[in-house]
Amino acid sequence: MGHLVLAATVPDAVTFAIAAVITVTGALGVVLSRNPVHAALMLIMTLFGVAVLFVEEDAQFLAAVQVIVYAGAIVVLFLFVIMLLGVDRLESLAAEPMPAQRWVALGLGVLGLAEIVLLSRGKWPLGAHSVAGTVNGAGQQNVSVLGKALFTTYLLPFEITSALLVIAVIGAVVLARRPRTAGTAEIEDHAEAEDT
Amino acid sequence: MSVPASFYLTLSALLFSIGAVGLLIRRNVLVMFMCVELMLNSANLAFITFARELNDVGGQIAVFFVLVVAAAEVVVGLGIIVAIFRRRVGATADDIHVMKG
Amino acid sequence: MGDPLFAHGVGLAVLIIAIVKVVVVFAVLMVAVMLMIWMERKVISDMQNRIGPNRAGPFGLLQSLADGIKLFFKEDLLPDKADRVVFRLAPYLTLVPAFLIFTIVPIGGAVDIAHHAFDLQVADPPMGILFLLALSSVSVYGSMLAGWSSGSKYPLLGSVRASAQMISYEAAMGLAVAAVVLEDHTLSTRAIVAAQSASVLHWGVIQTGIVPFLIFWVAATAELNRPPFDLVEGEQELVGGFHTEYSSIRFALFYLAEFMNMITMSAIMVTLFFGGPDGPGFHFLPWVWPILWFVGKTFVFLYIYIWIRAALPRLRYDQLMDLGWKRLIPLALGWLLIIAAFRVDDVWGFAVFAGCLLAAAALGQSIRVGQRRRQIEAETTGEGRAARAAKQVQLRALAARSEEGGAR
Amino acid sequence: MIRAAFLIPLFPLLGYAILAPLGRRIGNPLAGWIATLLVAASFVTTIVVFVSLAGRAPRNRSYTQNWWTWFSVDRLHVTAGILVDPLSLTMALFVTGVSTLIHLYSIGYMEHDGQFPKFFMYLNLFVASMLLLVLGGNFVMTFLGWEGVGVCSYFLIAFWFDRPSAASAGKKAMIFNRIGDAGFLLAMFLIFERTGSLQYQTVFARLGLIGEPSLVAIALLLFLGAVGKSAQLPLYPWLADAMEGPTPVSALIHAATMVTAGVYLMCRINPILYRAPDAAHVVAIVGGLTAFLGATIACAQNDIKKILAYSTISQLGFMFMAAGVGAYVAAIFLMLTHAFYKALLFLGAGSVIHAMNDEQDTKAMGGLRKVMPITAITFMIAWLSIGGFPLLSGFWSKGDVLTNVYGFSPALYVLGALTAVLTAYYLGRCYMLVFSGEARWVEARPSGDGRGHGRLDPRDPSWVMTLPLVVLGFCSVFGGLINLPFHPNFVFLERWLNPVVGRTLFNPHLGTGAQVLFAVVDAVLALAGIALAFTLWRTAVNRPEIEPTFLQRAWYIDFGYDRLIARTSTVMAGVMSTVVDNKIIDGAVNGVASVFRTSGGVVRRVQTGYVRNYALGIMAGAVLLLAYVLTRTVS
Repeated sequence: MGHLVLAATVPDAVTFAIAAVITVTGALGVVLSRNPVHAALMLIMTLFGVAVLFVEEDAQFLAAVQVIVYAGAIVVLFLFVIMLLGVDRLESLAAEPMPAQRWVALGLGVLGLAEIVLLSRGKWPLGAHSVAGTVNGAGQQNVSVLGKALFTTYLLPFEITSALLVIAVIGAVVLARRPRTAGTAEIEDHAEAEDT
Repeated sequence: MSVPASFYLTLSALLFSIGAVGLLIRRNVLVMFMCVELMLNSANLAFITFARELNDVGGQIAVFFVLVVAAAEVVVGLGIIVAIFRRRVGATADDIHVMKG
Repeated sequence: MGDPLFAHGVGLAVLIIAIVKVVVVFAVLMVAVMLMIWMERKVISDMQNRIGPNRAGPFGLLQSLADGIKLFFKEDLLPDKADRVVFRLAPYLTLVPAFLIFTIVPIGGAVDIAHHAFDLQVADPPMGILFLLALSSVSVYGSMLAGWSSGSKYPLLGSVRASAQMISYEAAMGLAVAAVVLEDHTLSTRAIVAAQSASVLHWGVIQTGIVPFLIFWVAATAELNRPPFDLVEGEQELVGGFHTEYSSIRFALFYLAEFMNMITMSAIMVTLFFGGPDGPGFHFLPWVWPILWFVGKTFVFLYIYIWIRAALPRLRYDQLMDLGWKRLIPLALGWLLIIAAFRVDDVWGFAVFAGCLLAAAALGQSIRVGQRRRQIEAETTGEGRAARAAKQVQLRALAARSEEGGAR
Repeated sequence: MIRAAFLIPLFPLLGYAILAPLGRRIGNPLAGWIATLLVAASFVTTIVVFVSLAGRAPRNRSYTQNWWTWFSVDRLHVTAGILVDPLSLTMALFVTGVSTLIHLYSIGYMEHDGQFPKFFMYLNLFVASMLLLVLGGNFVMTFLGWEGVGVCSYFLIAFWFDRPSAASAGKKAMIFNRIGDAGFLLAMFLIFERTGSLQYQTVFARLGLIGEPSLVAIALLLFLGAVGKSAQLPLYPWLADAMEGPTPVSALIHAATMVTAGVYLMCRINPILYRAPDAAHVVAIVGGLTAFLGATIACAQNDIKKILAYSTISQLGFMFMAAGVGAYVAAIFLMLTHAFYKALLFLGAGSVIHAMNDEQDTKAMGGLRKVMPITAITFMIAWLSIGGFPLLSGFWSKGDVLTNVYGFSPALYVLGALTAVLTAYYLGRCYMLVFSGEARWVEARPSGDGRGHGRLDPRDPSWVMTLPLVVLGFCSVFGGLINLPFHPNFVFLERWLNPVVGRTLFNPHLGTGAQVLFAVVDAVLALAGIALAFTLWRTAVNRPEIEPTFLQRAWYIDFGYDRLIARTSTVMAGVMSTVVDNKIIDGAVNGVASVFRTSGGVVRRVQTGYVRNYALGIMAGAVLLLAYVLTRTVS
């Protein structure tokens, strides 16, 4: 591996730089674009940047899952809702009903950023390990390492997440369902007719 | 060991701050939601970085669970948003302040 | 493991080879698309007992090229209400994933050029199959944003349909792919192909017991918005679907992407279920035979797609959703469980098989009950009420008439 | 067989448990019979236990039965259990016996009452409590019974709670008892503090650990409890008012249960009194004064039950006097005989009241001897007995007390002797007014008067009511036989109780001649009282000169209490409610409320309802937390 490290440094650095720029640009785009659909697109950009960074950090499986789940499902859902509700009109960023909010928010954001950056420079006790095991087993693929940890050590949390997902699905169905009571049905129909 | 971990962490911090500020200054509920996703992603990035730094797959596991929870959260959150805005026009968070003191 | 190209670090030659691979694959794909369009028109014409394109070039072979040139020089229309950036972006968002998916398809074996051994495959990422799933889920955006950005009603409806359809069938597709992964123990496409190479009996379609293949096929067809799942562009309802407002070169890009996607999906099916470039080889030009086999198998699927388009009518939207959610996903899930159980133990396998049968029966019953309830609800609330009101009017009229008669 | 002792309190408790939920459904006569039979079963059990205890050698006549650990806190371990010894068993014996008769009588007496089952439910609980009190193996068990008796007395005195006088009489009983209970509780605390136990036997074994001042304090505090429960000076007025309850209740309270509890307690703690003679003297003096006071008041009362009530107070004073001078056997002996003739008197009075349609004024009676012969005869027996007519039970028991008191203090003896004369006198007056002379009730209650009563037709009641009268009359006549003086072989009761009280018993050691002399004196005193009553009241109805107002008003003591305590308390309560409660407490509460309201009004603005503001708060918190972490790590 000796010479490989040196050889791989430049491409890695270049990849990181590009991905970082994409990520940050996307994030700023989410915050600054006036149209929610554009914001969603910018979010996808960020997600891809993060996925690339995941690959850079030997988390290929999570990179793929990131794209599948986030880009493929979550943002699609966002877009769906935007289109369904017809809320894709522009939001005026200049007008702010709560004047202090924006400046305090910006101040807090900069302050928090500065703090985290300072903290990331600090020396951290990086010796603590979880019970999960190592990322780079001898000749093992990322997905098998992850899978083993997930289905042995973290079996119970994993099962609980399945329950969580079921609950979420049921909750979403209940929330999104139109109430089918005799009284409101007519009103709703009426409202629908007006909408379209 | 190519790019130092502090770079990743700084990027993560930047992402988090942008997300947080976005959450605070945007009024569109959906965009606010997206900003929450940004923050989650920054946390994920930090997790992965530490996982690599410590050679510990626990960080990746955490990210996995964050992804699952994020999916569930978005599903329910969007359900709520749809339920609320079925009766209203705009998607502005400031319109919903019935619960004020 | 991995492409032997990168085994000795990344040099200039390696970089050049990689770029050349990309360019070659792209060029081949473009040509294949052109031919594919021509073939579709020709085959369908034959099936419908007409001649089809026959003017440009021999047998009309250059018809597609001519169409392309024509489209390229047409006026580029941009609707007034459109979202300019997204409107321009959308066609590329459909095209790029289609091409990218193809990059993970192993076209042939390894070759050796200028002392650089490399695989006949643009890239072999360790998460190859997940890459496929990721990109196929991303490909939703193209049609979705195209419809939305047009700022027009029909394209929007078409795009919402398209994205709903794609999301619905993605789950079934992923589960079908998972069956293959379960059998072959790997996510890399090359390794999957290698695992199937021993004999025909090791092909995925037989190893996984044909059902995942069928599911994948149906799901892929739906993902492609090919007939009989082409509701996105149901002309009667939606004019031209999400690309109604598109014209000239952007429209061409959509068209290109659709056919490229078709080729890509056929190639993926070949890779996953039919051993990819696997087949009997000969000593004469050994690297050619796998390519030939691969192309031949892919061609069969392409032909079948055209055939289906000519043969089958379009589904209704609710039928589409029912098929996706109530048939394919439970079936794929159950089959995956059964395969997994058989990998553990035969006893477990049969037990799970029985359990899945029971679950299927329960599911079918619950679906039936739900349908009946909805029917009753509809009768009592909507149509039923109207019918009753009409009847009452009739009765009242009758009574009035009889009164009149009595008065007379 | 002695192990069946736990059944003694259990039977009446069972009756309560049955009647409480089901009484109304069981209905009128049956509920009474169930209650009566259960108490009778308890009586039979007591006899059985008595026989087996008597079969033991005198030294071993003590049996402790621990049921379970009631509660256990640090050093304090209280067991639920009973102590069966001659003293407690004697008490149990007459409690169950007399209670059985009263139960039986009540079936007839309460016949027409709408709350018949409830009455028997209370009676059963009353008896059960009394038995727990008597048999309790430690102070806490006794206290449990003590409180149970108190509560039941409240229920029963205020049984006809729709009458304001009954309701207030119940409250009065409760309040006076509470004062005594406080003394009992404090005594228990002190005992536990000094000996580390509340078990009778343990405590008595460790008395050496306690200094005399503490012993005196304990004894006096317990005596305070006894004063409350047994209606001695100064806590006696409740007993007179307790006549508001149904007459069988009065009989039960006066004869068998409740008021005797105090005397029992004094006898129970005889080792303590023995070591604290100052306290014992207080007991004796208070007893003597109460006896005299009660007797004088009884001389001027007109209400038949009031006469009997003050008579009880007076007799209880005798018992305390005996206990105070260390003559515990005499106290118990008097208590026993008193239980017989006082129960008889009350039941007889009840019969009269019943026959007179709830008329209680003796001045409105007279001449009932002819129409109610059994009642009249038994009442007369009781009168003669309590008055100390020679050879009747009261003669022996009262003589015993007086003999012992004389050995202790001749002054107290004179007081006692005077009281004895008065006792024979005022009950004679009562008898004369009720049973002899002219029948004043015919003209006093003409038909169709305002009260809606018809012409009275008094006669002896049914057998369920007369049977107890006869039985009790028999007992009143021959009850003295259990402890005749003159010869050591005759003193059954004394020998029986010897294991419990023997070592602390005061014994004047009189020769037979002196005893005979005392007996003669007693007989003379009794006959004098009887003769006085006979001559003064045989024909007369009103003699204001010997019925002075201050006696009729009971020395104005109750009146004084009312003025001194009740009125001042009311005034103080008024001050409290207007000044302290309205201004200070309400002010504090309202002040706190207004502080929160004001601060809430200010803080309320933080809750804007805007999600983004809340998010801003969270963010600020996160930044602060990070800053804290930063100060901890970067150095």
